[in-house]
Amino acid sequence: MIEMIDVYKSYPNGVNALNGINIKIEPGEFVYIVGPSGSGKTTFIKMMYREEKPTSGAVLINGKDVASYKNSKIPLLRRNMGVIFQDYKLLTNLNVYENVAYSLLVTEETRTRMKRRVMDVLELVGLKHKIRMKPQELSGGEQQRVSIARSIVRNPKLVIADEPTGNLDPETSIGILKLFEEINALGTTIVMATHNKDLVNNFRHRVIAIENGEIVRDEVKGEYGYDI
Amino acid sequence: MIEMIDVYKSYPNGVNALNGINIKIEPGEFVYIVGPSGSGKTTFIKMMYREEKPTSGAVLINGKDVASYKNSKIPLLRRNMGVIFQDYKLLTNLNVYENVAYSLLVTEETRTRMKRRVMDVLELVGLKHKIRMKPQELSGGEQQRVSIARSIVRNPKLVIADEPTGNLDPETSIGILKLFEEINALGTTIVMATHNKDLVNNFRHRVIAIENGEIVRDEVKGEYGYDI
Amino acid sequence: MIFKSLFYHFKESWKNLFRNAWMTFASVSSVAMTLLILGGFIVMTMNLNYITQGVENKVEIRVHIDRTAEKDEVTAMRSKLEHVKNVKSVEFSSKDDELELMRESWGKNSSVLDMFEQNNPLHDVYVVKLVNPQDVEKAAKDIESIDFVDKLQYGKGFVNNLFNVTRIGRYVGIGLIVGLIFTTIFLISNTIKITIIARRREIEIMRLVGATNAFIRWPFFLEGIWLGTLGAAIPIGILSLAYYYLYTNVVERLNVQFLQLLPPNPFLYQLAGILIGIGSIIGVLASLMSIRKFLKV
Amino acid sequence: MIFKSLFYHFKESWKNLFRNAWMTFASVSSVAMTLLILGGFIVMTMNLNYITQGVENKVEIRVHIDRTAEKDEVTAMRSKLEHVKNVKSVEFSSKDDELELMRESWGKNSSVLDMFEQNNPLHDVYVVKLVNPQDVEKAAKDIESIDFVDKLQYGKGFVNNLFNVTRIGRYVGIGLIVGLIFTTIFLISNTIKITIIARRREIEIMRLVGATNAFIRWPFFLEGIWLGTLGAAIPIGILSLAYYYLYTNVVERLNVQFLQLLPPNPFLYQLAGILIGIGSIIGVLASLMSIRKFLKV
Ligand SMILES: Nc1ncnc2c1ncn2[C@@H]1O[C@H](COP(=O)(O)OP(=O)(O)OP(=O)(O)O)[C@@H](O)[C@H]1O
Ligand SMILES: Nc1ncnc2c1ncn2[C@@H]1O[C@H](COP(=O)(O)OP(=O)(O)OP(=O)(O)O)[C@@H](O)[C@H]1O
Ligand SMILES: [Mg+2]
Ligand SMILES: [Mg+2]
Repeated sequence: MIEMIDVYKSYPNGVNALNGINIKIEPGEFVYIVGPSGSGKTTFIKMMYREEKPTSGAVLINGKDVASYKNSKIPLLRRNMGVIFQDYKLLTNLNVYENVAYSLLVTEETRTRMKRRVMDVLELVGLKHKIRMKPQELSGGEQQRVSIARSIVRNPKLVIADEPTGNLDPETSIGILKLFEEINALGTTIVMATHNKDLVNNFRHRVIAIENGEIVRDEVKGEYGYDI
Repeated sequence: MIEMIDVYKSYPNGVNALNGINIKIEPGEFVYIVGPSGSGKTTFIKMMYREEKPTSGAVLINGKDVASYKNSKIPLLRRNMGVIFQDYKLLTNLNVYENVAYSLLVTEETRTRMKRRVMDVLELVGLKHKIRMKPQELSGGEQQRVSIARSIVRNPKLVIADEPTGNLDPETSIGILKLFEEINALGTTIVMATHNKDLVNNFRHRVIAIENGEIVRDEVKGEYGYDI
Repeated sequence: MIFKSLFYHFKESWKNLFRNAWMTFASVSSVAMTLLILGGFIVMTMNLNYITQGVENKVEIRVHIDRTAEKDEVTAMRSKLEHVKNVKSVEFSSKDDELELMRESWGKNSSVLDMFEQNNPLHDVYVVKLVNPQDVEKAAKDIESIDFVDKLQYGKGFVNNLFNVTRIGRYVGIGLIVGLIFTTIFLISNTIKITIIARRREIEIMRLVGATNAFIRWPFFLEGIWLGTLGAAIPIGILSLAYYYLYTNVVERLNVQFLQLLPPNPFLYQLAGILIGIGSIIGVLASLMSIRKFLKV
Repeated sequence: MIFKSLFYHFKESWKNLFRNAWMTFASVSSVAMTLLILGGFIVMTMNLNYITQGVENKVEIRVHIDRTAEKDEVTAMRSKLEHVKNVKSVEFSSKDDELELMRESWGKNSSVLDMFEQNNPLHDVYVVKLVNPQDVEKAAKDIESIDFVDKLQYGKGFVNNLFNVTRIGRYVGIGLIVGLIFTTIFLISNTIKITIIARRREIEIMRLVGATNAFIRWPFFLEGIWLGTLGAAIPIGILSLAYYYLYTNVVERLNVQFLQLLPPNPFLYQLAGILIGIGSIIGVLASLMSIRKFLKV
């Protein structure tokens, strides 16, 4: 599903965020990306949905190099995945319902099916009672859950989650992780960057550790690792 | 130092975020605020620096009701505290150094002392090498650390931290917590809302648990509690 | 595919006007102000032009016919006049007609003219109108050489000066209108651009969750139309009312001979068309152009 | 306390112009455009006013003195003329002076006048100027009744019409300038307000980290000044160059008798003052007014 070949990424300010990444993630896998703050996890993730292009190397999604996508075709790439951004990226003009529904609107879903689906995922993340509120009226964790709901509403084949539980209490975090495991069991690939040691250690999956833009560890059913 | 008497807070949209809070925090204390997502922790914190006014009840900081502050005097209240916001609130126009220095500038600190102090705190959070970068060029955790640096640069008597480690790896989180303990040892009061069970359980301090806007637990040297 | 969600875009663009209420107010009022200036200027220039034409058409050479001329000589004179270059029309006005005219223009004092009833001291006159009134001097020279011309009456130097001024005025007016149109376009698009730049984050997020450029553009496109038309409606209203009032009341009272305004009926509709056109087209172009740079994330 | 960080604010406000480069460009160019229109209009109206005054001052009644008048009768006539209401000045012009004048105005054809050298057929003339040229008709009537007045020369109906038009024109011009100034103020403040609203988050954060309102205001205050003055500098440059060119070249060539422009020297400086004043004051007011609503967090 995802393949990176010799991927390097330097930002315009000279930071080398990725230094030769080679990785292959098969369809249906559940992968944690771990590593210290600033090690390149978010950059790694941005490669997949083509927010950033690699400086060199190739990023293949379903066998197709994302760098080869024309600007106008990028949305089509992104429609096949659901992304939970580290900073949520909610539309402040829209309320909770509309934020989640927007993902379906862009694919021209019919209205009735859309409504049911949006209410379902909002129920899953426990926000069904707040559909009329704007993001600014939500707590940090609630915003994060809207972002999670939006990422899964399209039933994507790939969910990319960047620190999806940073503002959630352990109980809710576990709920979200179980949700991910459920959709993973239905065949969805999950790539999740996280600092949450408890989650990684209690729900064992493949663990890829990045440090200074390099993969330093790649374990099936791994542990969080960084013990202190 | 901080006293809340029968504090209620209803947001304009009808949400009752705080339902009768009574609490007293003495100078020099270290207090964790815990509780599920959306329980009212951030609202509780916003009361202290007067981003929100209580709907009823009194919030006393150093014996003075914050609601009584005239609009033009609020900045003076805020200068005596350092706040780490859940969403960082960095100035996107300014670079890392300037963001931290801004807190000192507003108090008309002299330039040379300012420079030394800013570099010192940036060193403490491990960002000395990124002083020229804009917030947008930083990883999530790096932004959070800039926000932490800004909150302590003024040597405030009170540090209020809202989920300060949500985007930090465990090692960095522990570093930040040790930093807080150090300045707490020097007499600074620390109030920290957090979901980080490991931190709360390993660095024991007073724990106040909030659920549905009410205080359900208040323990000296408490535990995170919510076991699953 | 696009039409399926057209209703959504429609609703969305309309909602956005209220969501960003202050921005909307600022844009619409700026558009309205600039179009008001432009519209006012168009009204002024077109009317000045009309007035000038009126004055030009009033330019006539009154050819006094020598009293000694016989009837057939007078007739011959007419055909000679008609053959002078630049002459548009020649009309005969007998000395009795002339007396009548004088009587009219003297109004209530005209009774003193009664004594001339029997012995009219005036001349018969040929009233000559010109194709190109600005060349009155040349035509006059040609006419003077015709037999039995007693005297010519027309506004000499002053008319000339007036023509010079109106010619300059016309060029300046056209120049200013063209300049103003560009300025208006620039100002409107600037305002709309700024409001959209303020929403760049929004556009970036839309791209990131898989919206195509076309899908993102639609609400902005429609918003541009609303802003433009709303902004045009205000000056159209103001200008129409003001012009109608001016036309029906003020001008009549002032009673200045050659101050005649364009009749409101086709004119105000044309004006409305121009302003709505500029407003909405620019609104649309400005919003499309300014979101373009955010559509590459 | 404020002055300690004045240098910081200075630097900061200047940096902000570059940080928000696009917004700066949009604001400055909008300010420039509106001030260009306003400035152009001021130039036009003030010159039209000047020209009109010129025309008005040229209004004179030429009183032809009866050839039979004796020397002392002519002298007596002068004092009578001077006592007529509304008369500003009376000047004598002998028939030889008149011939000379005629010679001048005929230019190269003036040699035909040589035959009059010995036997001048013209009249001596009193040239009467009026305090209030618009009441020329009334003064003429009064003068006609004086002894030894042979004939009066002055532009009758046309002058009257011209005065009506210029009077209206002057009111309209002043009205338009006042209107334009308000429009300009409105447009400029709108533009600056939008750019600041786009930065509301920034202002809120500043308040949250303990900046006083005064501290926050300073950079915005200075930014307003920069935007205003930069925006004014451009139209001042354009208008000055254009006006100077017009004044020195075009007008001379056109050689239209009564088209005289205000001399650039004090005029352009006054214009620059007005534009910079409006630009910067409005820039400042607009930024201060628009941050006010964000200063209550
Ligand atoms: N847009 C950008 N421009 C320039 N540099 C950037 C940008 N984004 C990230 N960086 C730099 O690239 C490096 C990797 O950043 P990245 O966001 O990938 O880290 P991360 O592993 O996600 O960290 P965290 O756990 O704190 O979110 C960091 O040093 C950061 O400063
Ligand atoms: N500005 C606001 N306007 C309206 N409602 C709000 C606002 N801020 C918070 N709320 C509501 O108040 C309740 C408490 O929110 P608060 O942010 O205090 O929760 P929290 O304990 O900080 O949660 P988290 O752990 O997710 O950050 C939530 O139900 C939220 O929806
Ligand atoms: Mg990251
Ligand atoms: Mg919170």
